[in-house]
Amino acid sequence: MHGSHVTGSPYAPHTEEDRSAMLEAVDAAAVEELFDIPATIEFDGDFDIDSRTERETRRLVRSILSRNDDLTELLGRGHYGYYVPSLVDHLADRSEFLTSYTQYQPEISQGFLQALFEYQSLLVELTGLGVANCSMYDAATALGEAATLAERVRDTTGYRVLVPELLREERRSTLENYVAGTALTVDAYPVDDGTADLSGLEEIVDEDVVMLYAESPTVRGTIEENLTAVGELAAANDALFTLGSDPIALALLERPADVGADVVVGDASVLGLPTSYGMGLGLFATREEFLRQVPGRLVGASEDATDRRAFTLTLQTREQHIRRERATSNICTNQAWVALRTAMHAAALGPSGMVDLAERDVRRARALAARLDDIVGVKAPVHDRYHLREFVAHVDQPARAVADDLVEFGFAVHVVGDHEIQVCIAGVSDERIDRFAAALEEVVR
Amino acid sequence: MHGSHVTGSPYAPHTEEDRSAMLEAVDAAAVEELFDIPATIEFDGDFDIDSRTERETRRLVRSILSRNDDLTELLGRGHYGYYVPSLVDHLADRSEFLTSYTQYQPEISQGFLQALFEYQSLLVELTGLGVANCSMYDAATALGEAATLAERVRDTTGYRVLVPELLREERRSTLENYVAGTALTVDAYPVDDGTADLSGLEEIVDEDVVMLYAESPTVRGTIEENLTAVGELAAANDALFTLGSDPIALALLERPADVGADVVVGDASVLGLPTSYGMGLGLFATREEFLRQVPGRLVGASEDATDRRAFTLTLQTREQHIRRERATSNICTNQAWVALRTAMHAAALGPSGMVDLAERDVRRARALAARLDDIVGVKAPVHDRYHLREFVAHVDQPARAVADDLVEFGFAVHVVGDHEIQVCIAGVSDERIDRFAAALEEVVR
Amino acid sequence: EYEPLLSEKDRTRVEIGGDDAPGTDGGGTSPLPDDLTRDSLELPELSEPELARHYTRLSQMIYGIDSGPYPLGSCTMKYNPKFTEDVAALPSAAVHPDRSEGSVQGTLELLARLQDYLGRIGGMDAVTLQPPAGAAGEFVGIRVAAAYHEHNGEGHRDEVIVPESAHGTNFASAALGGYDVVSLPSDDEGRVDLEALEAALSEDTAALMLTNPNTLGLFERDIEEIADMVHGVGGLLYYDGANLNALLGRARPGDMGFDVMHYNVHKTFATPHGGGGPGAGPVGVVSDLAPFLPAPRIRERDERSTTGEPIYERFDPEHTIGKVHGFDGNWLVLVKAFAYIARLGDEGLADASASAVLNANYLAQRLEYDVPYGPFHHEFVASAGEQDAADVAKRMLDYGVHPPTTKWPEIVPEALMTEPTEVESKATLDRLAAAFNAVADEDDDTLAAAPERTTARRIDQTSAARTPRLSWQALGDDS
Amino acid sequence: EYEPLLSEKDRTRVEIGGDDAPGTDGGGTSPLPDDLTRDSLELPELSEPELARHYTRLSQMIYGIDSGPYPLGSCTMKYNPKFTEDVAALPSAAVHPDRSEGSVQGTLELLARLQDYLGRIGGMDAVTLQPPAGAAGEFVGIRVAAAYHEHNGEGHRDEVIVPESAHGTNFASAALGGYDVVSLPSDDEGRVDLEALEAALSEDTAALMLTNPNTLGLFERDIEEIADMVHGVGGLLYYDGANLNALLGRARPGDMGFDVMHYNVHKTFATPHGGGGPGAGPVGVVSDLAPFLPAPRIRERDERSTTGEPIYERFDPEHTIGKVHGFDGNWLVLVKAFAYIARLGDEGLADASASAVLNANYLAQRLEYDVPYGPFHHEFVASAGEQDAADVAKRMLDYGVHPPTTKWPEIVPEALMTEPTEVESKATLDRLAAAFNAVADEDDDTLAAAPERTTARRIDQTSAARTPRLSWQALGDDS
Repeated sequence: MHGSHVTGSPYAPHTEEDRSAMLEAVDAAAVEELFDIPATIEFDGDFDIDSRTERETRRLVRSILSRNDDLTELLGRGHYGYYVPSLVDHLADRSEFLTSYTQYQPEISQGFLQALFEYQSLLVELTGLGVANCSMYDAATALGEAATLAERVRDTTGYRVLVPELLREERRSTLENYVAGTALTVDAYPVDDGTADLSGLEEIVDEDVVMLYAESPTVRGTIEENLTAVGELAAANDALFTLGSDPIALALLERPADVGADVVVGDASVLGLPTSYGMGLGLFATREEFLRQVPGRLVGASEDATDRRAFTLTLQTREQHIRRERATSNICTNQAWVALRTAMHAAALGPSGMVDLAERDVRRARALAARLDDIVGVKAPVHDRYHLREFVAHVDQPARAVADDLVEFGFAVHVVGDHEIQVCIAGVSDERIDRFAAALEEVVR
Repeated sequence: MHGSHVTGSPYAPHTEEDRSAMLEAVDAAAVEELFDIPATIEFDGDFDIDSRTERETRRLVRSILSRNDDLTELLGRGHYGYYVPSLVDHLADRSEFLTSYTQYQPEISQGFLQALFEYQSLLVELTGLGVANCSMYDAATALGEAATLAERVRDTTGYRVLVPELLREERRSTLENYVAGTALTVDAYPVDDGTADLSGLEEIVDEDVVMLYAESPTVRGTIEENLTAVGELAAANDALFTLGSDPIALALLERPADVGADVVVGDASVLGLPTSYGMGLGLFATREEFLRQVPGRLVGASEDATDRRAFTLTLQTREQHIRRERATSNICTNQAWVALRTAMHAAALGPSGMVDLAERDVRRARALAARLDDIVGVKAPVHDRYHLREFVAHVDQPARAVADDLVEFGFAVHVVGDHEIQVCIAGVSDERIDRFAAALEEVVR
Repeated sequence: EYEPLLSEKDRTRVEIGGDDAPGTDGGGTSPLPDDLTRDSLELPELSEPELARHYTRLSQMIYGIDSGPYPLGSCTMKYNPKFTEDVAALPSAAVHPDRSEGSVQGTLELLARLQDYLGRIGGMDAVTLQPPAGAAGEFVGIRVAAAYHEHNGEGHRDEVIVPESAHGTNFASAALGGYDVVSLPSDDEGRVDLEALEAALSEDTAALMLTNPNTLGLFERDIEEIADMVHGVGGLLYYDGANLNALLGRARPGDMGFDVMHYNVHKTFATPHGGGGPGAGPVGVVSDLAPFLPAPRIRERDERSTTGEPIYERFDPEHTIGKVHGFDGNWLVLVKAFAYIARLGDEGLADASASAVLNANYLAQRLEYDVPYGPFHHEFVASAGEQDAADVAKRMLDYGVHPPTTKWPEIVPEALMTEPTEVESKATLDRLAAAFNAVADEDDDTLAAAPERTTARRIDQTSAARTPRLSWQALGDDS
Repeated sequence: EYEPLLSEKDRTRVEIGGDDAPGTDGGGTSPLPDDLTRDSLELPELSEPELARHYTRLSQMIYGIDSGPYPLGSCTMKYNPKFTEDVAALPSAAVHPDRSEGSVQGTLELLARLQDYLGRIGGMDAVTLQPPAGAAGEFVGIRVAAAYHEHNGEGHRDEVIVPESAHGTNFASAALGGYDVVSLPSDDEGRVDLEALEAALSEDTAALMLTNPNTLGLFERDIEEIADMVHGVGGLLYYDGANLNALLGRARPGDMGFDVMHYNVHKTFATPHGGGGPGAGPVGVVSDLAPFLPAPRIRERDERSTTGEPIYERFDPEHTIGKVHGFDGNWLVLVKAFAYIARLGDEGLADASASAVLNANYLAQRLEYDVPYGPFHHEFVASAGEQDAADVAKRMLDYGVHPPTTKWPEIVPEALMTEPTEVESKATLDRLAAAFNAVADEDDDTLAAAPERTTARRIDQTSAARTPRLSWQALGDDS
């Protein structure tokens, strides 16, 4: 560049002239003088990272990511690729939303606070529970937080957390890390044909259980039919009943409050985010009685000095920046912007769109399963249950080989057993589903 | 949808309830009653256009446009594909800029007016002329407007508009349409080795000439070396000297005011727009003495009721909505948003970036020409002139066949003669240029 | 809050040529001889964060369609669907106009389909997409009419008739085309005065330009008779598409007897106005006029590709008037218009008009201001009566809404020309009506002092025009 | 202006199941039996234009980084380069985490490269990208330390030492990991008190968590001795990366003796804060700790593809602690961080730190408030003295700038913890200093009444907490 602008970081604006004036003001001949680092640990090497123009950088990332195959994903198991209306991108990307900090100065953050308040309200309607926080990281960490909540709020002592034996391994592992520093242990209860085995569960539940966890839909896509019974078992043993779900499922399935759920966790970003390599949004809602023990941030309504309604982060004394080691969680940075997107997507759908989406999922999954079941060498669904948006199919051939062959046809599916694949229709167009069915028929021929 | 929302246009918000209330208020049983159309001409057919979801529509457009080949374009001749910084997209797409109307209510349009004022100022600096309007459609229509301006402002009578014989055919045709309703005629003056043939020009200039037009760079990419002489010829015959150029060229080449230009036209969107199938931004600047005859909108500074500086559209009595058939132009909707983008791009580059870009263009074009000249069967550049960003190359083989073969290698070039191709390096990375040179060598082998 | 000009934040002078000019090749000098280059360039040199804040701040001082209602009569300020920006931003849309046909089949197909859509919507036989704006479309229509008459040995026709209440561009476009403009008064009901038309028509008539519904929102009920009269003297009937949003799916200009029309895609088809542009003004014509349309147009070839796909090609109409734009018009705008039409389809387009007409009628009924004439369609013109319409507009700004178009058409005293469009909800219309009515009750002093709550207060137009300051260079150092 | 809640604009109740529920298959009933579905769902049902206006209006009531300076100490509110949004929005970035390795080589390569970049920048031997935030990174560090000690038969270590001035998350993360937190006082110069450290260290010490420069902006000059002391008792040294922006290219935690660290990519590497998140908190460790990192990590395989490209694979570290996120963390944030680092490179990163430190020193020098301690690097803590720091912050809002972090660290009375970052120009720093100084001259009443010029005036925190109203359902009908 010819001008007086000093390059280096393209985002640091100093001109030579400014820099000189500033150095003079701080009485330094060079910026180096301002660093108070012992010579013995000064870094005199370099990172060997090239500086690039914006365009070169974009080209680099595009070039790297172009190595991802362009596949139609029939993948689910906790992460979904629903179509997100363009509105969401355009509005959520407004830099006031995207670049602002946590709302510690509510007077200049009313817009974000209101959006988060609306997000909390959405979850209150969906769950029927009185309190929802304004985000955790994802479903797995929200489950971990639920367990520590259970430990804090349960009246009697106890140490067992019961989870279904069919559970994403990653989710269980995260939960185990969350309870590693507590007295809690994680045990599995049996599953029968894809949903809770009630009698098996009954056998292992006792008063040492502090939390009982169930999911609907389950990791295998089935709708849990025994939620009320599970909830009653939990209540009978003074254990918290934590339900794992998501906003689309909750728009259609039994309302958690009606089945006795004490806590609802899950991934709320099924609305709001496209497929994002697992990036999510931890949904966390619970009964009002546990309010003071809730992890994460809460937005509340209040009044300003002119008595107008205004919003603010509230009950912050639960949080780490105030309560430190006695906080209800260590969470600070959360997923606020994803919560904004989820609220926007839900608003764009409206209640009719949300219910319609969930109902179409059920119908489309059912239709695909029936169609695959007609293929020789395929049985679908494996579980004789209702399914929300995905199901497991048996294939006579080795599932891994079937999945690999499907990649050649441009489709990705889960392998969930030696002869089991799992297929999800969420966000996949009817035309692609047709082509998938044809491809599978070809592959297993 | 289940809810009360009435679909139809997805962008019309009425609920059934609202619609009923509104119909009742206007005393109509149905919307149809409000239409006052004679039955004889009522349309009772349909357009046979399907309604689609947003996602389906996006898929449709993507599917159609996917039929465009993915080529590296070494194309120029008035439309360029410079890299536009991401900043421009993100800021210009803010809906306040994108969706607002012409600034007829300046009190709530200060932001756009200031941006256009800054655009005008950019052009004033680049041209050295006192007045720039805040946009015409494109270079060709701006040229047409220059001709009608010349007719209006010239002291004596006359009818001839002189343009170089080497000129984009489309530009000349547009000019001819603009003068079709006037007494003006368009004649060509000769060109010698890619730039104005001064002696040839001298021979045909007379006092019937009202406007003399030259371009730099020319359509063949050469830098016009005789601008001062052309300007003097125009002045000697009391003709307006109109120069065609663009902001990147103007950042480096002779300042129009210094060569006697009375008007500068061209495509300003070489900054601000990526390749857009010819969509442009008509640059129009002229001397202050012609201010009251300028076509198009002008933003001026003024004061508001509290004496603070404020901006407003001004001198509107020149325009069609006031002056009707005596307006200086029929233009109403212009290219304001593109002007905003151009101003943003120029600001992102800064003067050092603009000069640097132009200088690198000159060097990169020169280097490529030299490299092509080394290929057996290729001579480049054809013209023994300085070039800004593109040049004509002679190929021994038929140019059309060479160009077609280059498409197979992923490159698009112009065919400008039986054995001439034209090649432009604007916006093309060094690595692609390398590959192009190799491809051409392969093709002409 | 005041936002400084870029030039008030920084001005950096870059010297060019000679030893002072560093270059990227390390030579330290300009690549061109000094006599071909300028001496220096002086402009602001600012960092990306500084520019992001500058333009963010500027955007905050603009009222856009996402800010609230925008009921500018004849401007059809609709909501601009966000997704249309996404399709226009597709990398595959970024192609050069000089590409060979074979390598831009996608672009040609989209253009051909849009030509076809527009033809069906307007009842026209052939469409050009080249005109970059409505006025440019008018000019094309005028040029096509001229070429048509010329071709038929009727080059002597030198008059174009335009109703007094027409858009200013009609007059200016006809004049630019070299025609004498004959102004046509309205009748007592606000429509074309047939007797006056009879008087104006002659063998010199090249065309009559009309918009329908007209700028009062009134449908020209006598349109068939008008068409007969114009055609009777050998003239052509031109349709100004500014008000097409009133008729989608209910009536088509082609069926009314119009020979040529333009479409304002930035009005009817919801492409953003961009603070004044870009728009697009495609022109449709009946088959007799098709040979005169600008070149090139797009058509599907008879044969298909080896893979069975249609093939599109450019072609020059037989008696084309040539070009009216250096390339092929405002492509990115056309992509958005195509996407909008493909999204709505028959059902959505018809509903758009129905809702637009309902909204206008509902709003008119809610106003305390007198609304003469009627029944109207998508827009109406209220009268501010004793108040100054321009002042009314300024005062409405204080109520947080955008005012209507004012003082035009002049047939209504102190006109408030109002077009809410279909995108406004009943709640918004009620809020808008409340703003109108609040202003209607206010005194002249209050109106004259308005606006009070805007970024800038009332701006001195006289000073701006008397002492033009059109660039930061013109402001001088003390500004 | 007040923006209603969505629920105040509309509430629509949708009934589910039975005959009232139309379905897309025309059956007219829900696809599930009634006992598996809820009865109804009641939420706002609004059109796209209404929503666009709602969220546009909400956005206008937020101060973002493009609004002006944002000098929150320890939060590193940098400008977020726009282009990083574009790369994160690439369709090729939208892949599912359960894809087979072979089909997501692009994603794996980007992650592997970012692991490598971060390792070099921090002087660490191995990096995990899984933690979705800084606190999550701390928790991973604590869990890794625990696993390491356990593996070495030192599972009895049950204390983590944290300086009093540390971020609250340090305490909470250690506690979540099951550790007793030992709080460490500062010495008179604001740094770690070596004697107190000596006293705190024991065979029960699992780790000492430090940030360096510390929250006062002071470099812990004795860091080598501190490292020796901690290592001497068998403890590990943890680096809180919140203040890494002070050191880029000048010093590396790994070279100072730290064993494990987290990076706040939403601070140091300019990814947007998003109103509270998402961020990402990658963790780097020295080689001894690498076997304990979360699973999976990414590595390049020895062999290359048939076309000569590197091949990447996932692998589980030998003694992995398992997962701390359901998938692989905040991918989209990681893409932006990668793009930022690749854009700046060595030169840009070093300049970012240099400019950040220069800016902090310049701003501190301009303030009338007392700035104790020093010399500081990227941030400083001024004291509001007799004024209430929280009130100072509220009043600064009236000057159109964002205030600093207040009342923390407590070592400085009425702390104003200020970090301007490198993105602010001298002109902006001068404006910010002017705001500080104007407030410094104002009386307590003025401060207590502030803010006056903001969207909302001072908000009653007590009322919010005493009567929690956390949803529109809780507001009741009269709100």
